[in-house]
Amino acid sequence: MKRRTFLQLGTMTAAASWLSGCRSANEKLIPYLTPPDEGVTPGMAVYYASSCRFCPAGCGILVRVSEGRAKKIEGNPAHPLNRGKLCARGQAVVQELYHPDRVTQPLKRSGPRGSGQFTRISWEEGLALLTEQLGKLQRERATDRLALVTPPLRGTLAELAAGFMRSFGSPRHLSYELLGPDWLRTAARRSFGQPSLPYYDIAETRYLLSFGADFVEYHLSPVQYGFAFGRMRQGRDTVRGHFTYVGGRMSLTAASADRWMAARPGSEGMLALGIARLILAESLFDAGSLTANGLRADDLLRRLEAYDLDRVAHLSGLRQDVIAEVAREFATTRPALAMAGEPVAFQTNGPDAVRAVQLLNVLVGNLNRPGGIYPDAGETTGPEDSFAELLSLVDRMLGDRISVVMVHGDPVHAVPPATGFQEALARVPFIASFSSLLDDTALQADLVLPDHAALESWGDVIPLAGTREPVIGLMQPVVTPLYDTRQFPEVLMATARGLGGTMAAAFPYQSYLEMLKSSIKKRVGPAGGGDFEVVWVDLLRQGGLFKANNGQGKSLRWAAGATLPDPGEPRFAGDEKQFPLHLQVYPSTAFLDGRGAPLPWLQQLPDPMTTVVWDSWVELNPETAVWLGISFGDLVEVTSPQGSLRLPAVIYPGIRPDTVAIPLGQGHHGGGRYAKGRGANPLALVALMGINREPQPAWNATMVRVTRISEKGELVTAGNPQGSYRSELIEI
Amino acid sequence: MELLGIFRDVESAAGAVERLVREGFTEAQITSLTSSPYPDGVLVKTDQRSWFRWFTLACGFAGAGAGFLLAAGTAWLYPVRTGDKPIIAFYPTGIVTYELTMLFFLVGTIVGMFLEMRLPPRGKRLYAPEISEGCIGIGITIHAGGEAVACGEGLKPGECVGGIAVLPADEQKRRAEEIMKEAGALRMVTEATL
Amino acid sequence: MEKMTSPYRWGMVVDLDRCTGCGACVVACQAENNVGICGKREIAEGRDMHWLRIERFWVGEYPNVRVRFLPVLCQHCHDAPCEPVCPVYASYHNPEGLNGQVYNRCVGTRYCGNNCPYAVRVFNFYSHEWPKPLDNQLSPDITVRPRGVMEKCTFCIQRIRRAREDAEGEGRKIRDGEVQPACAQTCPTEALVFGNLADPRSRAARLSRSPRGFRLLEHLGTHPSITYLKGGGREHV
Amino acid sequence: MSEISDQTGRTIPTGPTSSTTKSATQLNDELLSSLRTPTWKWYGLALFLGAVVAWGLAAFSYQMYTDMSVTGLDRPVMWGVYIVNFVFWIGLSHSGTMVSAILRLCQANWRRPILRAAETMTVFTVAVGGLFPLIHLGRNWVFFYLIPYPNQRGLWPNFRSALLWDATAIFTYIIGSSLFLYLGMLPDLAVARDRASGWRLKLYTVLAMGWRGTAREWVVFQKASTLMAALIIPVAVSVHSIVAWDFAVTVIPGWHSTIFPPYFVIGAIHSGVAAVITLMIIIRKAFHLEEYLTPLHFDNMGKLQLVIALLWSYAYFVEVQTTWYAHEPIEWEVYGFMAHKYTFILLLMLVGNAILPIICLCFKRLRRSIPVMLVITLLINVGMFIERFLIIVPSLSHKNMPFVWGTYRPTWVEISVTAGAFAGFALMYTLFAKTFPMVATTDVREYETQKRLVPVGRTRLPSLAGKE
Amino acid sequence: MKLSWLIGALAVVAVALFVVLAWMYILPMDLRDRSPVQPIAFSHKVHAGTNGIQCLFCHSSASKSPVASIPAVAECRACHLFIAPDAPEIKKLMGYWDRKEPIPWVRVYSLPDFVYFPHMMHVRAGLGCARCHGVVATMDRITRSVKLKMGWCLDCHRKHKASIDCWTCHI
Repeated sequence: MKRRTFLQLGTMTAAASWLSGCRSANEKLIPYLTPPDEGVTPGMAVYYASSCRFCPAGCGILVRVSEGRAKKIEGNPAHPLNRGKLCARGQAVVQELYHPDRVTQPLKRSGPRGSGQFTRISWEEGLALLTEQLGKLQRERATDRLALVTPPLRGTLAELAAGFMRSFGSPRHLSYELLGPDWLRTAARRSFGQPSLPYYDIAETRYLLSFGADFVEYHLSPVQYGFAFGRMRQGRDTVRGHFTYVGGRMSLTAASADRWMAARPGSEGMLALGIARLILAESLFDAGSLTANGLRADDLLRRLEAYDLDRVAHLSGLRQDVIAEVAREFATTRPALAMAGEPVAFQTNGPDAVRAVQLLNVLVGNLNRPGGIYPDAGETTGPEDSFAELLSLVDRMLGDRISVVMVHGDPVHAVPPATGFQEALARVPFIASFSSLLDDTALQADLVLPDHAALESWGDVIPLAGTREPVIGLMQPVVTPLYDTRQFPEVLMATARGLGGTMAAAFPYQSYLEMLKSSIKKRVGPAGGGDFEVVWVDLLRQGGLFKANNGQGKSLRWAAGATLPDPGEPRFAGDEKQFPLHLQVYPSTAFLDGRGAPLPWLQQLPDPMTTVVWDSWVELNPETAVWLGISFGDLVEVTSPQGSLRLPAVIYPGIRPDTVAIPLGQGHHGGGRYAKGRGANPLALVALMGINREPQPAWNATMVRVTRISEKGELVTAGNPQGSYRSELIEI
Repeated sequence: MELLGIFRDVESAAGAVERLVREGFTEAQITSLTSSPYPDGVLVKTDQRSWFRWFTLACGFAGAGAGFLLAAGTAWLYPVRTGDKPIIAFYPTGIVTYELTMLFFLVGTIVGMFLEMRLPPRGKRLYAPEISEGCIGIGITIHAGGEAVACGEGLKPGECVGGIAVLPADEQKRRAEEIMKEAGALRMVTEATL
Repeated sequence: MEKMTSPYRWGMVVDLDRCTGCGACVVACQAENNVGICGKREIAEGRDMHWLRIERFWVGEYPNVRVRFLPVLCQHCHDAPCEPVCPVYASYHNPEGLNGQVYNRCVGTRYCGNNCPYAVRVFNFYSHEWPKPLDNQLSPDITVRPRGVMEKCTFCIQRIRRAREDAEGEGRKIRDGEVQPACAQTCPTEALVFGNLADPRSRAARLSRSPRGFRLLEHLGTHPSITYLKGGGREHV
Repeated sequence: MSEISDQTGRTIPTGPTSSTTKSATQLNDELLSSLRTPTWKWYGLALFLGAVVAWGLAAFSYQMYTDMSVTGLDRPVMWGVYIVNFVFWIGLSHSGTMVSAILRLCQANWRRPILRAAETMTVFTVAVGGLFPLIHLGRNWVFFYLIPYPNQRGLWPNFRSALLWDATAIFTYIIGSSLFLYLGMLPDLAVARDRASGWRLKLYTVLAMGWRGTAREWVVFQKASTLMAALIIPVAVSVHSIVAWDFAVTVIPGWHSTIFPPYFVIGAIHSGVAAVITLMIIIRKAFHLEEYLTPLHFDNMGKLQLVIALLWSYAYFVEVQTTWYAHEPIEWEVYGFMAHKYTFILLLMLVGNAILPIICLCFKRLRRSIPVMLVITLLINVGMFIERFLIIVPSLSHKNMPFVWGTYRPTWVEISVTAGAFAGFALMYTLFAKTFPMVATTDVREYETQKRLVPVGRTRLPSLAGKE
Repeated sequence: MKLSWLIGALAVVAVALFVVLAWMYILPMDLRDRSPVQPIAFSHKVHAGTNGIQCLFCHSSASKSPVASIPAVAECRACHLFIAPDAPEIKKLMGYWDRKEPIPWVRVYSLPDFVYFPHMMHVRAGLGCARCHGVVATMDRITRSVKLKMGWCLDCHRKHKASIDCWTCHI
C-alpha cells in the first residue's frame, strides 16, 4: 500500500487530528526567489503607513503586512486626525482588498443591462473601447456629451479628473455624494462669508449641544470627534463635559448624551432660535462676542421675537421648562458648543436651521476659542450645490444629450430614485464603470474597468474636515495588486494618452504616481529642502504631510450684512392624513450610505442601537407599534408618495411616536455575495422636495405610512430583544 | 479421591449426611452441592468464617492510594501552570479518591470471593447437571487411608480427620457409597466432569 | 494570588462614560483574531462568533429613555468559573493573570461556556470558511480554530507575546502602553485602557482604582481583571 | 387469600400459589423460559430496535461529519437534550442496582423475581447514559484527552472538573453494577450451563467459572453478595450526587443550588423505580411470569414509589420555595422564563411526577392494577425526562447576561440520537434477556424452598425462616 | 481446556489493551516522511560539514524571527555562480532561477499550526540548532531526528526552567 493511501485510510482519530492540525503530509516550503527588501524579516510583520479613503474623513492608517499579505488595518498614531484610532469601517477595508467577488479584469457587457452578464476582456481592448467612444465624441465635436460621475474628489485626483474633463472639453463632471456637506458650506458662506466647514473643539468644551450632528457615526470626522468626545467626558481631571442632543430619533451619538430632546423633525432650527431668544432675553449672552461679530443684542432680540418659548415648545413638541433649562445651561456653561448635523440639514429649512444653530455659537461667544468652533484648516474648496448639478445632469441625460458616462462609485444605489437618476442613466448609450465590485452601477455599465483596491493604490487623501492644521494623507500600495486591475487615475491618463493630441499633452506624466509626487512636491514647497526623493520616502513612512499649525490666519466671524437665519416651518412630502409618519433616513453606522455593505465584517457587526445584523429595518416607537398592531420583527410595508418597501420592524424606544426611521446602506442588487439582495434601500421612499421651486436635497422631509404584513420579518438581532430591557439584572 | 451422591430431596440428602457422620466421616469431608442455598446445618455444617473481606479491605486501601495518586499525583507530577493557584485541588482529590476506593472495594470483593472459592478450578471436578434441577449432591472427600485419628481441640475442621480415616481409601469409598445408596441416592458420580 | 510569580498581571479598564458603542472594537477584534465570519443564519441561531460584543440596554420609556452600552469581552477572572470545569485544562489560568484557552486541547464539552456568567465564550458550531482570497487576511500569529472548540478573547495574547519577546531581547520589562489588544488600540474614545495591573503606576492600574469603578457581576466572586467605570448619563455637569 | 407475618414482620402470602410447590425443574423451565429459541416476534422486535439504533447512529455520524450546528445548541444554551439524556439515563440506572441492593440488605423477599431485571437495567442505562457526554463533545475524535492515562503530551486531565468526577464515578458505577449483576447471576449461570448446549454451553461454562454450589461456595457467595450490596449503595448515591454537582458547582442561576445532590438522587430513584416497575410489567408479559410477579410485587413497589414521589415533591418544593422566598432577581427570572415558556411541559411534569402518583398510589386497588401502574410509571419517566430538561435548558437560556439570552429547540439529529439511545437500551435488554436468565432463578427457588410451609401447632410456618 | 481458553482470551485482551495503550500514548500520530527527497540534492554535509558554513549564514532570520527562513534562490545562485557552476544539481538550481521559479523544497520539520515556535527565542537562549535538528552537518539529505512531540518540548522547557505556560506555545 502506498503511503498516501495509508494516510487516507488512517483511523478516524488520527485523521481528525490531522484535520485540526496540518492538513497534508510534508507540505512544500517555498522560499523567496530573491531576498526580500531590507527591513523585511520573514515571519515578522511590517507596518506600512497609508490613508483611509473609505469615507471623506480620511484617517491615517497603518497596515500590517505579513508575507506579502495585508493582515490588519490600524490607526496611524502619527496622524493628527485619528491618532492611532480607527472606526469599524476603516478596519474592514482590508476585506475590500480580499473580497472574493472582486472584478479581476476588465469586463464588457454581453447581456442586457443589469443582467450581470459580462465577457472578460483585456485592458487593451477595454481602453480601446473607451477611447473609441470618447474619440467618436471628439470627432463629432460633441465633447460635452461626456459626463464623469464621481464622489467629491480632493487632492491630486480632483486635479486629474478636472484636467481630464477640461482638456476633453466637457463641463459635466458631477461630484455628488448623498451625504455631502454642501449645506454646511452653504450655511457657512451665508453666515460667515466663507464656505469652510467648521472644526468643533469638542475635547475642550464643557457643554455640547448637538442638533442632529451624529459625530460618533459619520458626521464629518467621526474618529477625530469620537476621540475628542472621550476627552470631553473623562479626559480632564475635574470637568466632565455635558452633552445634550436634539433630534427626533435617538441616534448612536444621542445615546451617549446626558439629555435627549426629541424635537419634531424640521423644528430644530426654530428650537435653536428659541434658545437664542431666551439667552438674549435673560441677558445670558456673551456681549463681547456679539460686538466682535457686529451684532446687537436688542436688535437680535427684537427680530427673534417670533420664537418665544411657547411657540417653540409647540413647534418642537418639547416641554417649555426643558427648553428653558437647556438654554440656561448652554448659556451659563463656558465654553459651550452647538453643532448641527444631517438630520437637521436634510429638511426643507435645512441651511437656515444650520445657521440658527451657528448663531447660538456666536451668542455664547465661542467662535475661534478653545472648546468652541474654528474654521476647518482643510481644503475649503468643495461642491456647495452638487445636488443642482445632479438634477441638471439628469435633465441632460433624459434629453439624450449625454452619450458617454464614466462612473466611479455607486450612484445607482446611493442616489435617491426620486431624482430620476437611475431612469436617466438607463438612456445613456455608453456607461463605463470603474468599480472593483460588480455593484449596482457596474451592473448597468457597458464596460467595467476595475479600479485597484485602496490598499493597492497610490493617492493622497485630504480629510474632509476635523483639523486645525492642513493635513494631506498619503496612500501607498501595501501589497502587489491581486488581480489585473488598474487604478482609476491611471485609466484616465491612459485614456487621455489614447485620445492623443491636447488630451495627451495635458498629462505629461508617465504614471499617476509621478503626478502625485509632483503635486505633493508642490505642497511641500521649498520647506522640505534637499532631495525630494528622501522627503517623499519620509512622508510615506509617516503616512502623509502633517504641517505645523499654519491655519491660525483663518477665523470665523459673522459676516457683515449676513441675514439672520429664518428657518421657517418645514414642508413635507405627502399628505398628513394619508401618510401620518415622518420618515427619517439615516446612514447606517456600519455601511454609511451603502459602501460598507459588501464587507462581511460590517454586515456582521451588530448595529449598535438595534443590534440587527445582515439586514435593514424600520424603527418604530413602542407606542406607534401598539397603535399599528406591530410587534418586534414583524414584516411591515412602509409606503411613501414615492414608493413602498417591505422590511422588518424594530421596536425602538428612542424615536418620536410620529417618526419612523430606516437606515441606509442595504438593498444592493450587486456588490458581491455579502451585499446582494440584503435588506432594502430606503432611498426608494424618499420624495423630492421643492419641485416647483428650487429642488432641495431634503431627504428627511418625506411622510410615510406603515402597515403590518406578516410576522415573518426574519429579523436577526445579536442581542435578545427582551433581555435588552433588563439592565437591572446586571446592575449597570 | 472424591465421591458424589445425587439425591432427589433435602430429606434424603440430609439423612445421608447424618449417616456418613455417624460412620466416622468428619463434617469437613462432606459438602453439599445445591443449586439454591440452604442454611447451614440443613445439609452440612461448614466453616462460616471467611477471609476475603480482608482482601476487599486491602483493595480498598490500594484504591484510595490509586485515587489519590490519580487526582493529586498526576497534577503534581504534570503541573499545568495555573497562575499562582494551587496545583492540587482539595475536594476533587477527595472525590476521586472516594470513587476509586469504592471501585477497588467492589472489584476486590469479587476477586476475593473467587479467590476464596478457588474458582475457576484448576482441574475437573465431580458434578452432575441434575443438581440444577433441584437434586442435591452430597460430596465426600476421601483421604488416603491409614492416617491417625485426630480431631482434637487445637485443630481446624479442615485439618481434622474422622475416625474412619484409618481404613484404606477404597474401603472408605465403598462404605460411603453404600451409605448414600441406602439413604436414597439416585446415582453416584465418580468421574470428574466439570 | 498568594505569591506573584510573574511581574505582569494584565487587566483592562472600560470607561462606560467614554464608550459610545460605535463598534470599532468589535471589528478590530474580529480582524485581529481570525474570528469567523458568521452569516445571518448563524447569528439567528445564536451562534455569533464575536469575542467582544457591545451590549445595548434600553432604560426607561420614551421620552425619558436612555441607552446604556456595555462592551463585554472575556473578563479574565482571577477566580474564573470556566477554568475548574474544563476536564482537559483547555481553559486554564495563566501566570500573568490571563484566562487561557488552548484550542487544540479543547474537546468541546462546552462546560466552560455554560459556566461563564458573562457568556463571552463562543463555540465553533460551524467550520468557518474564508472564501478565497479572503483567507489571505488571516493572521499567521493565531490558530484558525477548527469546528467544535471553544474560543474567546485572549487580550490579544499574540501581541503580548511579541511584546514580551521584544522586551526580553532588550533585557527589560514591557513598558506601560507598549502592548495593547486590538480593541483598546482602536477605540476612538479611549474607553478601553489595557495595562499591567501589577504595576501600580500603569495607566490601567491607576484607572482601576477610580471611585467610579465596578466589576461586572461582582457578587459572583469571579474577580475579573476588567474594571468598568460607571457611565455618566443622568447627572449633570 | 390469607396472609401471615414472618419473623421480620413482612407479610408473605399463603395463597394458593404457595401451597402447591413446584418442582425445581418446573421452576427452572418457567424462569429460564427467556432463554428458549427466539420467535419471529422477537426477531422482528430486535430488527426494529436495530433499525432505530442504526438511525440514531447515522444521525450521530452526520453530526460528527458536519459539525455541532446540526444540533439546536447555541451561545447561551450549550447543553441540550444530550445532557438531559445523560442525566436521565444515569438517573434511571439508580434504582436498578440500588433498589436491588437495598432490598437485598433488607431481605425483602418480594425482591427476588425482579432483581435481575433491575440490575440489568442499571448496567445498560449506565452504558447508554455514559455515552452521552461523548456524543455531545464538539470534537468526539479527541475524546482520549479526557482519559487519565500516561501519554506523550505530558498532560493529564483536570480533576477539578466535575466532568472528571463524573467519569470516575460512572466508571466505578458501571464496573460495580456489572460485577453486582454478574455476582447475582453466577448460580443462575451454573443452572443455565447445566441445561444448555452448543454455544450457550460454552458461554455459560466460561461465565459460571466452575460453580458447583458447594456449601462453602454458598457461604462465601452470600457474604460477598451482602458486601457488594452494601458497597454499591454509596457508589450509586455518589454517582448521582456527582451528576448533580455538574450543575450545582457552577455559578449559573437555577443550577447553583445545595439541594441538587439529594434532589437528583431522589429524582433518580423516582425514575428508576418507575422504570423497574415498567420493566416488571413488560417482562411479566413477555416471559409469562404472572405467577412470580404478582400484584403483591406491584403493591410493594407502588408503596416504594409513593414514598419516593412524596420525597421528590418535597425536594422540588424546597427548591422552588427557597428561590421564591429569596427572590433573587436572576434566579427568579429563570423560574419566570421556565414557567412562561414551558408551561405545558412543566404542568405535565408536575402531574406525572407528583400529583398523579401520589394520588393513585395511595390506593391499594390501583397499586395492584397493572395497567394503572404501567401508565403511572411511564408518566413518571416522561415527567423525569422533562424535569431534567427543565433544569438544564431554562437556566442556560436566561443566564446572568440578559443581552445574550436565548432559546433552545432540539433538532432532528438530537431527537434521532435520543430515539437511538432508547432503542439501543431496549435492544441490549432484549438481547440480554435472550442470552441470560432474566429472572433470578436461584433466588426465587431459594424463596420457594424457604416458604414451604410446615404445620406447627395450629398454624403453618415457613419451613426455613430467613437466615440470621 | 476451558481454563486455557480463558487464559488465551485474557492474553489476547492484554495484548490488545497494550497495543491500544501504546497507540494512545503516542497519539496523535505523525506519519510524515522523515527524510523526503528534495527537488535538488542539496547536501548539508557539504555545506555545513565540509565547508563549515554557519547555520545562521543561510538561515539568517532564525535569530530575529520566529521562522528560520530558507535562503532565496538568488542567494544560492550568488555563491554558485563561482562555486561548482557545472555540477548537475547546480544546473538544476540555475534552471529554477532562469525560469524565475522558487524551489519547491519539501518540509521536513513542521509543527501543526496551533503551535507557535519562535526560533529567535531559542537561538537567543543559546540553544544549539543540533539540539532539535540533529547533527545536520553529517546529513546529506535532511532527516528528521526528533519526534517533535509535546512531551519532548515540555521536558526541555522544564529542564531549562523555560516557561511551561500553555500560551507560550499554543494559541
